[in-house]
Amino acid sequence: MSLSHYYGQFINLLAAILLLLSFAMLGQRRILSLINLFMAQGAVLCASTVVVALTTGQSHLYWSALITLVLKVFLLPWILHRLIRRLNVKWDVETLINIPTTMLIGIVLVIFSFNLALPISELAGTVTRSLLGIAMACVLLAFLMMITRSKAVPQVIGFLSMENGLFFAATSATYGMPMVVELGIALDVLVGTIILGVFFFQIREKFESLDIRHLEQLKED
Amino acid sequence: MEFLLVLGIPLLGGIVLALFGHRQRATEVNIVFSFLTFLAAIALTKRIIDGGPERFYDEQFFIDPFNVFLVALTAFVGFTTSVFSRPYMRIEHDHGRLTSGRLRLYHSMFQLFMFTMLLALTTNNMGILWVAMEAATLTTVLLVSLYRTSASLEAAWKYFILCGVGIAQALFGTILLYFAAEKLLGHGGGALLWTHLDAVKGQLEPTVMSLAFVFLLVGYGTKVGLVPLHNWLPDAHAEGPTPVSAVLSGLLLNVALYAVVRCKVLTDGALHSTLAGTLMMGFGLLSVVVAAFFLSRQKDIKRMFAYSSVEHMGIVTFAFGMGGPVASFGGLLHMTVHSLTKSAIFFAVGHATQKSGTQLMEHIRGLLKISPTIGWGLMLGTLAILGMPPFGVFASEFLILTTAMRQQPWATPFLLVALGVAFASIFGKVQPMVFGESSLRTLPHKPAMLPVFVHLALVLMLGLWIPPYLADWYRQAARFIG
Amino acid sequence: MPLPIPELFSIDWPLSLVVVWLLIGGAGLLAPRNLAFVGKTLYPLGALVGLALAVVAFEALGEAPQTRVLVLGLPDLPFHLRLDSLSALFLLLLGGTSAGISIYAAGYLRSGEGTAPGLQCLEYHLFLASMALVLLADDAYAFMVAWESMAFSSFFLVTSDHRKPEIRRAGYLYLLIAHVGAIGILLSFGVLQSGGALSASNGVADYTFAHMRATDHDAFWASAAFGLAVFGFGAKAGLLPLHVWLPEAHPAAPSPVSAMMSGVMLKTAIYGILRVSFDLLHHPLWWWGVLVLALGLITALFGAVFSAVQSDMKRLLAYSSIENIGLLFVGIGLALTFRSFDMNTLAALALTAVLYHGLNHAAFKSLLFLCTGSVLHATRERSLGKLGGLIHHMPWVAWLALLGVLASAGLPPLNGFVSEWLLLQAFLFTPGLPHGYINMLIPVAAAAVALTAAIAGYAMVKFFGIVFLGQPREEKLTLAHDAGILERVGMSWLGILCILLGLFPVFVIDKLDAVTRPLLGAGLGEAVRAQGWLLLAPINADRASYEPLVFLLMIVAVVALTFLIVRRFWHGRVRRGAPWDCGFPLQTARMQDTAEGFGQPLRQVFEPFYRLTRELPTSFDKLPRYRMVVEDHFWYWLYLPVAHVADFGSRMVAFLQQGRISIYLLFSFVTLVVLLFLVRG
Amino acid sequence: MEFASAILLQVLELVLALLVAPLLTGWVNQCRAWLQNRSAPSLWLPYRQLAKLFEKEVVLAHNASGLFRAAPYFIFACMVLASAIVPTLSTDLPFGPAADVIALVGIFALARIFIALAGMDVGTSFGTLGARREMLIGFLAEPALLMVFFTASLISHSTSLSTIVETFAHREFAIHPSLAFAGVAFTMVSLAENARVPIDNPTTHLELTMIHEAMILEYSGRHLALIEWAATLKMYVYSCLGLALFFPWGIPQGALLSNLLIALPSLAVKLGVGGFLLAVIETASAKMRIFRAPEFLGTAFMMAVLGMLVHLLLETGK
Repeated sequence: MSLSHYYGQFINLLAAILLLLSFAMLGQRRILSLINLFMAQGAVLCASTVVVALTTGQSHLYWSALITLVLKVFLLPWILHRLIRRLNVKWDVETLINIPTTMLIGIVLVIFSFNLALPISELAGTVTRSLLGIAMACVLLAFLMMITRSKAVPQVIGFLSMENGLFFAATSATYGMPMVVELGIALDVLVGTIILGVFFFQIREKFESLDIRHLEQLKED
Repeated sequence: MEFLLVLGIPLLGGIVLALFGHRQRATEVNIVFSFLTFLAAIALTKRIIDGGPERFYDEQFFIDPFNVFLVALTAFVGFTTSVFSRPYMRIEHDHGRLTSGRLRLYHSMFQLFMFTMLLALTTNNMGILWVAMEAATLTTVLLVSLYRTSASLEAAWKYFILCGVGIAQALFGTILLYFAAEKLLGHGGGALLWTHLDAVKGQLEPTVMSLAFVFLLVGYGTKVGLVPLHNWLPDAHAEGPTPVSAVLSGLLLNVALYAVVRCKVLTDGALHSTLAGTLMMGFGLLSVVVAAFFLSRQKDIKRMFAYSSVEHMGIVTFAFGMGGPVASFGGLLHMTVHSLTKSAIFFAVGHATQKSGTQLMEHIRGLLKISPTIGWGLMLGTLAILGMPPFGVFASEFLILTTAMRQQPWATPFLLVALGVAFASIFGKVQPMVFGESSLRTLPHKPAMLPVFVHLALVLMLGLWIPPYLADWYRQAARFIG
Repeated sequence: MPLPIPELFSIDWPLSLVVVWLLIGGAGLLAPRNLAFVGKTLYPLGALVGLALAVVAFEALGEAPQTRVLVLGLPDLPFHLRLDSLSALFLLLLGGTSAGISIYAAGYLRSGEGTAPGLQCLEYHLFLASMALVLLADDAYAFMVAWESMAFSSFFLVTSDHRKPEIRRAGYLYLLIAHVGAIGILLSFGVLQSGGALSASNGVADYTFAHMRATDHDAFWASAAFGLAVFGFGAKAGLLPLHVWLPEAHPAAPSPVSAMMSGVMLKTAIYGILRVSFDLLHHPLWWWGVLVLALGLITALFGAVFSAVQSDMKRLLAYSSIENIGLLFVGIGLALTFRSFDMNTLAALALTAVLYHGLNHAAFKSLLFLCTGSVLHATRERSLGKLGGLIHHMPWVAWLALLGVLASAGLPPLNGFVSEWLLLQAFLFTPGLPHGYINMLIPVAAAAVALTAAIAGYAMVKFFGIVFLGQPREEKLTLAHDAGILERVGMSWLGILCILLGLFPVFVIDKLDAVTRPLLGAGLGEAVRAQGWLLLAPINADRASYEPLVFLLMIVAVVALTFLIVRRFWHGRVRRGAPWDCGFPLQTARMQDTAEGFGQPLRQVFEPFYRLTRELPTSFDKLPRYRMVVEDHFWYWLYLPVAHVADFGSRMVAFLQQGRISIYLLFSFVTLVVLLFLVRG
Repeated sequence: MEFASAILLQVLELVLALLVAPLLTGWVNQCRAWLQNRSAPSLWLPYRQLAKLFEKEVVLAHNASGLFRAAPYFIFACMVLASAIVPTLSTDLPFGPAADVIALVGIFALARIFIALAGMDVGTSFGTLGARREMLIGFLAEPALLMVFFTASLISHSTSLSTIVETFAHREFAIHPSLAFAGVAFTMVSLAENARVPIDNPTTHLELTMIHEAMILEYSGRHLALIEWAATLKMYVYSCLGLALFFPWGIPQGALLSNLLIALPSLAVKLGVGGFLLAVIETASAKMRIFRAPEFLGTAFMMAVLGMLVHLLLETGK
């Protein structure tokens, strides 16, 4: 049993935690907790990147880990915290579908994505065997969360959580994308979040609420 | 050198205008930058005409027959749009709908948007392609909400979220692509280079590739505006400033479709089946039919033409899905003429809405009387987009429809119905706007109708005569699109 | 070195004449508001070009087909042009008719009505040029380009006076149906060029007609191509149930344009259907013929029945055009049926009737539309109920209209009769068909044709009698003036054509032989030539014969003789007096029979054909009012349901766009999941 | 020689038609009077009437146009032409090829249209009313007549009257049930076309249901004379047509003057009997309401079509 075997198990553990966090977010009603969960996800992501970097010895993955740490564990949660404080957002989150149903759908999704990823996992001979399935599940769960939330901030957190899933896929499942791509992705996420922040203020200014149900005027009648 | 300029000028323009875009002369500066970009694109095109396809900077960028004309087209429409936006934005400013600060935002973002699109077109790296596409979304989100009305904010929000989520799927697809490629091309930068991927596409793992393609199709397809992923499109087109609608419809959709087609080529090579093509045909057909039925409900003129863009993107997607040299040729031609025509229409629409002070079609009447050039521009543009020969849109629809009749006869009734419904809807609404009496006064300012007629003249030319090198590119591109 | 001048029958001539037309049109833009320049220079020039086109087309009849390839077009598909006898015949029709109409238009043009004259000149000549190109085109793309250019240039002409909502509506309907029909034609070409072989063509598309001719089609795909062609060309021709645009667009257009559309444009659709079914497709199936025949019959009967009850003179003529188109389709159906049983001589007889009737209809219907134009200018009135007695104020127009009316009613010795005569002769041969039911049903169809012709006569009497005879129904009509000199020239030209076509059928049929022979391998030329130029006997003299010239001379002789004898033996005294008033001296001109009144017996007989809305006054009405609206059932049976279905569809798709972003995300999500599910393993 | 005698026969036939036509009308009137127990007018009354009308001056309405004045000559010419085509004395007529049965229907239609237009010309209520009704009768009678001819043409494989008569009279004798239908249809059409009871009443001038007389109400003098003469000619032509189609025996083939010895007496007998039968029909039936006329003629039309179908079913041997 080599060290890499433990690394592999460790990554699998991290992946499981990631999935768990995704579920937790799906079931979470409070915004602050959501942000915290998101932060935790970022931390797990960072850890998994570091482990992969250790396993494979690819130095640029350390940079990725660093970016993740800065961006997803510190910067984005900080921005989000600031936002909800500045905007005085209500703490409770309303969902469009009730939580147990959502969870049930979530479980189906996880099974579905494992099923999808199964043939692929068999192809990959590395430590990252089943990670793709988990990453996909994370993405789909985040997607589900976006669908079920009726306020802007949780939706955005869902969006960012989806990015986390993607990032996890990018780093862990494939041992990291080329650096330039990762930098680009990071930049986009950052700019996106800033723009979102701008938006929140504008929406808030116009509608005096961040409830996206106000944003249903443009439609076919 | 030319290549560097093509990407560098708009980037520089974005920065410069971010600093000085609020000045009085910023509109002209915008034109100058766009013009320079256009010149650079011309030079690049000339170089390609003379020397054939090229790769730049360690193969990170490449120009091949498929993207060269899109680069030229993008630069050209960008330039004409900037010409159009000069009087348009001036008037918006004079009417107090925009402040100088927002004009600065507009100009800067316009240039950056051009940059991202040119980047997306020229990059050889599928990852960078994704980055550029995402950046294109980000730059335009703020343009859509430029007026800061509640409607425009809503549109921008939807645009941002839906395209953001969509593009995230595309990223997942890209990761899967990388996952499949790294086994063959090794770990590192080369594994995402399209040219390298293309070289080994036959050996890519089919299971992974099919999943990857689904994610990529859903992802980039959202930006193309394929039904049922199109929901952001009409809102964003209708609520943003008209020059933005013009470039969104005329350019962004093309670029997104370009990305889809690049992915399709790889998938086809890996799968040895028609899966990708079938999916694209399905989406294309659905888009054509659904969009056609949407058209008849529209009250807002820009919204209507936005749905028309969905319809036309559906046609192109269908064509590429069908494949074969003729259909792909038709698809490429349709991309070109659709951008030219649709942007021309939006220019005309922009002036028309400014003249009548509303986007509601029932209040726009008698354009021919208020301003014959706007009226004729809108009328001819509409006829062109509806596939009236001798405009180029007809040429491409001709190729696509006849090929469909040969290869996929089951699809033709749908196309027939959709085209008929689209014609009835759009023409029935445009005709009373152009014709008839109007109580409106003639406004003092002169519209910039030159871009409209230049575009329409080009479309007319493409319907009757396609320059040999362009035809050659189309043919070559059609060959590898398959 | 002198320029080599091509032979008169060369394809270069029509081609250059088309270019000249385009140039004339372009010249109109130089001075769009200069009426004198446009009217007195450009239109007469256009008429000359038309005449020249007629001459070169006439020369080209019977010559070997010639082809040209232009630089224009798609990269692998430059415009192919071809001049064969079929094209030449229709070019002759176009040139000859347009010469008269253009000269008329030169005099008809007035300023201040809608589109500027120069722009109208461009549209008009573009219309002419595109029709010529339709006839010359030898590949699907060139054909479609010309075809649709024809549609939209005529659309702009129709909507010249676009300030009026009903004209806009008419134009809209017209262009919509034209466009949908064009898509049908396009798809038909799509089938033709592939020959139904889905994979065999290995991706190489060849859209030339030469390729289509060379391709073999199995029965299913040939039928598909034929069906689509009938749909597409039928939409243009006004075949039931796609006819609804016709009675709207013709009245809306300026009269020379109505004349052009009715006289020539409808014939391009006939040309198209002939081209597809006799040239591009090799062997028709028998049921194609029966189908076309049935459609044609219904159309003809419908058109006739409706034209008799119209109260707008141009609508009346428009419905009459529908009727004539129906007759043309009847002939085509007959020719197809004969052809499918390889009875080529009889097919040639039916086809000759079709071609002949095409020429005739172009002449007399254009003439009639031009007459309505003059009436419209003189009186500003289109409604039959407000006209009357114009023969006293505009004798030129009236007598020329009488000529057109007689020709249109299919009366000997004018041209309309000859072609109907040929058609009926063709019917009399159907018992020879080796098919048990058709040969019995088709003579019954002959009865319907006869009925149609008779009703057409009714409508024509109504048209002429109400407009030109009787007393003026309105005061202002007494101020009406006759047509100007240019208008007279144009109308007289068409009138002379009507007479010549009627009196010299042998020459015409001899020329038509050149058209039918390449298509069917048979013609009537030899048979008619054998009898000499006086006697028309298409098969043999025992079977059937007709001598229009003798016919005319006999009538003229009897009239002259009678006149002389009466004068010689009795006297020529005339006393003018008031007409007999039935003992009721308060009669006014308004008490004459109205247009509605004249149509009333027919309305009663054919009641199920119409959708009638009637408002009768009661005896207590302060302002008694009688109102009568005759509508087309097809609106309610076909068009409105289609519109409702479309509306329903759009209501359904609206559910896709309800504004809620979560739902949008759900769409995206479901799409993703479904697709993943589909591609999974 | 043959040709010369053919020309002579043709002229003879024409002259005979012109002269005998009023007599036929007179004969019918006389028979009718007998049948109705009235004292009959003179057989020569129609001639006297024509002579009287030619003498009288023409009174024209103020707004009568040239068409109004030309129409009588034209109508008369049409009827003369028709009578020149129908074989009465010989089947070999020089004018025969000028018009076949379809053209003959065309001639009748031409005359009808002129008389209808003339009726509308002055613009009185009666004239237009008559014209309208005339056209109503016409559009149903014409196709019916054409279908009668078609039945005959299908049997004889020709639309030329001469050939038809030759086939019926001189080729092998065959019974054609279809001709029975055609004969009934033809009789009905003839009644309508010649303004006879039950469709129209030729003896009245002022009745709300009249057709022919209403149209020509404004005519007087020589114009009226020509129209009346044309009307008698029309009846003569119809009678001869009926005789030629259904009782063709006695019409000789070839243009020999000696044939007249058979032709003239047989024609006289046939016309006499025919005229009498017409009178019988007119006496036995009552005048119909004008809107029953389409039904009557529709029946005729159906009968004619039925005749054609019967021929195709029973007589073509399929």
